[in-house]
Amino acid sequence: MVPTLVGAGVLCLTGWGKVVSVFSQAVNIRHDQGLLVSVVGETRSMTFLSVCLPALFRNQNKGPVPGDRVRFEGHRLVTKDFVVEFLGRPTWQGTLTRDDVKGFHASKVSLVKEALLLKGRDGGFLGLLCRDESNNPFLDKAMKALSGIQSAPSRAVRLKVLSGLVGLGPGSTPSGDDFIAGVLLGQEMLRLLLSTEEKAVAASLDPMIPCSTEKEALWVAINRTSDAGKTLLWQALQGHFPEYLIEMVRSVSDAEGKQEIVDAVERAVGCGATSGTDALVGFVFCFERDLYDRSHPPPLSKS
Amino acid sequence: MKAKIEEANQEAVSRIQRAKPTLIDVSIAGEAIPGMKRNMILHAGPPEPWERMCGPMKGAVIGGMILEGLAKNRQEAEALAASGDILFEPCHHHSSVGPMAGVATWSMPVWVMENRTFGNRAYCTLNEGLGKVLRYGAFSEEVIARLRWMAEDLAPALKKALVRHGPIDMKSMIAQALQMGDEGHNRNRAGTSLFIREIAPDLVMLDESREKIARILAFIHGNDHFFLNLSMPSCKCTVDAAASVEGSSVVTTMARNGTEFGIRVSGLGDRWFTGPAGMVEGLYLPGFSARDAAPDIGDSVITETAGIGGFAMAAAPAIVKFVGGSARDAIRYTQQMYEITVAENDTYRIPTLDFRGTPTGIDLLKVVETGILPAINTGIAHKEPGIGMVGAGLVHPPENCFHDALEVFAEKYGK
Amino acid sequence: MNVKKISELFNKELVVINMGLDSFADNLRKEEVKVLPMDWKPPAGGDKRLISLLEKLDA
Amino acid sequence: MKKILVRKNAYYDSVFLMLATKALKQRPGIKEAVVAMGTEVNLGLLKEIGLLSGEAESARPNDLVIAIEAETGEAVEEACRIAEEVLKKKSHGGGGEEDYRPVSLEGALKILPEANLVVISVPGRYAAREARQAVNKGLHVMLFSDHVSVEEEVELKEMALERGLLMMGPDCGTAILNGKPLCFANVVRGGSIGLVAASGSGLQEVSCCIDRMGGGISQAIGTGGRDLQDRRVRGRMMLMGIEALKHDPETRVIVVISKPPAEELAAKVLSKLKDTGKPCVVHFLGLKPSGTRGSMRFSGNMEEAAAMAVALSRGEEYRPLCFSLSEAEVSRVAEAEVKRMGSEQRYVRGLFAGGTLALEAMALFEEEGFRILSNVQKGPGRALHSPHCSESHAIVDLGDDVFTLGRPHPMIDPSQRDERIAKEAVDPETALVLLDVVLGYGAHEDPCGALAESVSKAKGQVAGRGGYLCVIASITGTEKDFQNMAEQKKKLESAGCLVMPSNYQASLLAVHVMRKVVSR
Repeated sequence: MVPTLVGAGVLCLTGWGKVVSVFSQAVNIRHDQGLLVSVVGETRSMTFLSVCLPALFRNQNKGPVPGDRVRFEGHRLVTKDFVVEFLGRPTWQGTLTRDDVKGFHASKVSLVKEALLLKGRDGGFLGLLCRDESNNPFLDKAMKALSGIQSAPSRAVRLKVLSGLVGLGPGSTPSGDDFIAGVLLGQEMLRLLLSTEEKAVAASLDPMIPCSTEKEALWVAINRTSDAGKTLLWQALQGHFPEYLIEMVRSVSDAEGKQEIVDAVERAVGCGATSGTDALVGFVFCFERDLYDRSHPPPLSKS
Repeated sequence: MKAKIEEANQEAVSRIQRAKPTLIDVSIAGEAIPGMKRNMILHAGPPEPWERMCGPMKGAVIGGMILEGLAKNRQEAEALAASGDILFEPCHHHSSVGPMAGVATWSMPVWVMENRTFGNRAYCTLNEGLGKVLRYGAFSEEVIARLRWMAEDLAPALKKALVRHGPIDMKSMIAQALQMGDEGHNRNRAGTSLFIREIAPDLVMLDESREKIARILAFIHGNDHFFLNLSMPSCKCTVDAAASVEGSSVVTTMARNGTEFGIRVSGLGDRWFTGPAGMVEGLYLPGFSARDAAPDIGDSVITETAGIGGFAMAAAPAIVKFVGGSARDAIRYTQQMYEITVAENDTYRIPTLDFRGTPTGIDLLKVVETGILPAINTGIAHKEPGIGMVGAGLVHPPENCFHDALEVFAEKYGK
Repeated sequence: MNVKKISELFNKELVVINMGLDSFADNLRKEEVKVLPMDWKPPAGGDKRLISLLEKLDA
Repeated sequence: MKKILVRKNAYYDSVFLMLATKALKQRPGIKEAVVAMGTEVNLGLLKEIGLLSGEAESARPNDLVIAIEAETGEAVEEACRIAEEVLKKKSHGGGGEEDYRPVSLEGALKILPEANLVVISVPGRYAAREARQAVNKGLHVMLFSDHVSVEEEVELKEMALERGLLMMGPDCGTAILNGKPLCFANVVRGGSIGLVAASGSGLQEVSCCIDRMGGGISQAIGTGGRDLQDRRVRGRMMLMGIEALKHDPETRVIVVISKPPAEELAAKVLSKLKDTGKPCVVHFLGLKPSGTRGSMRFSGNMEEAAAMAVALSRGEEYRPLCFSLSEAEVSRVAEAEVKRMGSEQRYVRGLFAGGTLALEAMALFEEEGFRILSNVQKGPGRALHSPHCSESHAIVDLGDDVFTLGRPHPMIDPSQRDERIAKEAVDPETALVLLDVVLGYGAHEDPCGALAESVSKAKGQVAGRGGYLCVIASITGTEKDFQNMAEQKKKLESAGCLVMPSNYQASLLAVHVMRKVVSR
């Protein structure tokens, strides 16, 4: 079978995996290294570790079942029923470019926050923005964990504090992981909005290596969460984000008016159970608490 | 041909089964190790010239020279190492093994292990403990000082105690350790305790100050890996007995020098087949990550070669967390190894597999046929000298050493 | 023509190793046959050269 | 009251997990309900709020942890029951629990040393090698894989012969050993009739007919299609199979099914049968029966082979019988079918999933002087110009490579045949569609469901043109097959399809109808 899109991360994988779950529009394969590769039906569910293969979902009664073995051969993926060839297929990075964010400025963050409070789903970390959700032990724990972050001396320390959230919360991707992914997304945007030499530095780094040494604590921590969470963070730490977040950033950047932002947020919130919400909370959190190192010039001067 | 190979493999494995590793003495490398010279430095893995050595190994070599008084400091040591006046040779070429950098020099104390069935011997230095230690490339004052103390106090005392006690049957001690949750490579807590229990009565009877004895016991007790340097030479003199069996495809050496992973095959004599040393998949100590890791290094993989270590993972569920797995995964690793081995060990047994023998005698042909590579438990060294252990986990040899070995094996024995 | 082994088989319970399609193993289980499904992989990863070497030694 | 459940290696959809949580929290008397992955922090949290206990402490990041606190024990139990239920319903659990699956045959034998048969369905270019290893280890082999070279087949069967082992295949789709159906096979009654067949669907048809007639099977050995056809293979497994049945005390009657082999090979087979000393039935597809020779009977069709065998197994006299209905009945039915057809409707179109069944139908029609075009016929004036497009009287084997290349076999996936039926319905000259349906393991779980739909569609379409489409089918299967014979039959009949008990009878009825069609 021929995919319409191939997440570039999949091309780096070799070895064996096993189908662990099958849904109407996604098949999750657990690579032996503990990363989840998803074969998905729609572009909007793409990630750095997904393959978009609509053909697979046209006929429900055929197709893989949990337990099936899958071989990753870099240029292709082989199951007992079919082969997916990647050669010559368009790849998908899930990275942000300067263009994606040029329309972005500080005032939009507060609009995103408003929209989020309006449309967001509770059960996860939404309460971090508004303290009116009760009976959510995860939330209380997250607040405690984050309380120290303001006083933290350096970004490294702040990220270490964050790493305490890895694996915390409900869902197959614990809320904490989504939240951190959101924070990292915010940082990535700030990086792009910042001075050019920093871009040069970032570009000079091998994409498979964490972009900044301050992220060590997180790299260590990702072994402590579920495969789904690990997979999300593994990508985010390398500057790759799920399509729905990329799409959110683009629409917010391009947005002319408030309504467009509300729509963009609503679309993102629709993703997963609380995943979309928690990621956006992290995103807003990143700007509000300015996790970004203060030594940099303030990035959000209105242009 | 097949029949011949199988016969040869049975012979090789039966030698491994019949081996009786026994601790008979504590001596000095220069006196005990065959072919040892004052200007010779033994290192882990396949042959490796100074220029190519990885950070930790260079550090250990420097430390070794300082310890021997061959050099006063790093600069002198590096100059001397590059001068060509120092002979670098693999431990394996001198019936020896060494963990991590595996550096052994003339005056270092060594365990003397004898295979009572075949009479061959194996040697290994004493374990220094964790943190800043020579085998991880550290050569600071404290490291040298500790090595001096080990040579002056620890080793002589152990030697005397061993004389009082008499030879120690390591095979049954290792077998016991496996019953107690060790696998003899990454977990040696039980073995270390067993050794203390064995030697303590004779140690305390020595005509030495209480403080000295206490420090010795405390030192051993404080280092779960103390037993590793006993299990390694035990395994070394065990598999050496199976080396050079004409027609056998059993792997009798696996070792890494931090740059290359090398294997030797019984039927192919002393020839090394090497490939790039891999990176270890595993858990990192807080504050460290894959970026700090040096490539796979050390002779400790001799344990897997002899059928324990990663092959006995099912015996040590406690350490599966290193490889991010459950107790079931541990069992799975061992079950996989049965597919690439010739026999099941008649002494080393695994409680969780209702005392099935550990997979023993890696068969080159089966490895290539199944594509299953030996599973190796191992520690992870920091890529910079002197920082020490940053984690532990699981690693596999590079496929190509087995492929290359098969080429030669088929060349030699294929009809 | 010696068929002793086949006669033995006819008088024993089938005990099957299934190499390939898992559904065959599942069906046999439904019929209460003792069956072990393999996680079959191409020998030597399908590398023709290596396979030929193994064959050479297999003779 | 508190309780904790742990699901090992659980991979659930988060939305589903959220719903589960809500479902639990809404229950009366529930104080707290946490559904989360067993990560360190989550476990730590559960500990803090005093919900952690027992096995949950050892949970891992990929385990699902459900912690429930309620006022009463009942409430807790109730909640747990619901949780269990919900999770079971949608258990996509990754197979962390399953036993170790060995990679190599040797590894498998270490785990299951008592194994005596290996079923091989790996890609053709590896199949021979694996089969060789199995034989070398003294194991009987069923080789389902095809695309194995004739040279390799000969070598494998030679090896098996030397060691006295079964080498069923390559390309052996079905067998029944010790009453256990292998690969594509039906669940049939045990008994005293032994089969050796070089044809998969042939073996299935005959064994099912035997079952229907109250007889039973001792052993049914497949040889693979080439065994008697290729001069190089020289019927090695056929002869060995016969020998094996000769020595099997359970087997009192032997049935051989195959396409007609070359003369000298046929002679070999017959003499082999002769020296078994057991009553035998021979069916060489498409050959007219030459009656009885000593202990040997020759059947003209597969149902007859079954009937002869059953009679012999009971020591009864075989009474030829071509229809389960009376002659009168048959012609009345045929009459009724033809009456409503349009004048331009004049061709039979056979759409088969089973190759042997197609051949049987073809032979029957040709006996009656119909010239049949087919994708499996060779030679000018016999082969269809395009297998995908019927013309004149045509019988198509949809199991042929041209159709199955890159698509599942029609026995597994009926959709292909549905399309073809629609195509035939468009052709104004189509008078009759003849079908086979094969049940049993390996076959589609509800073959007639889809088929019935497309049949009634087709009939409707033809009726719309003021014509009438006659559809006749047979079902190869038994009551014990998991698809449920009775229901399958009902589905077809409710679509206005005439369902006959065997492929022979279906074909024969078709012949009767077509005779009337052409004699209009």
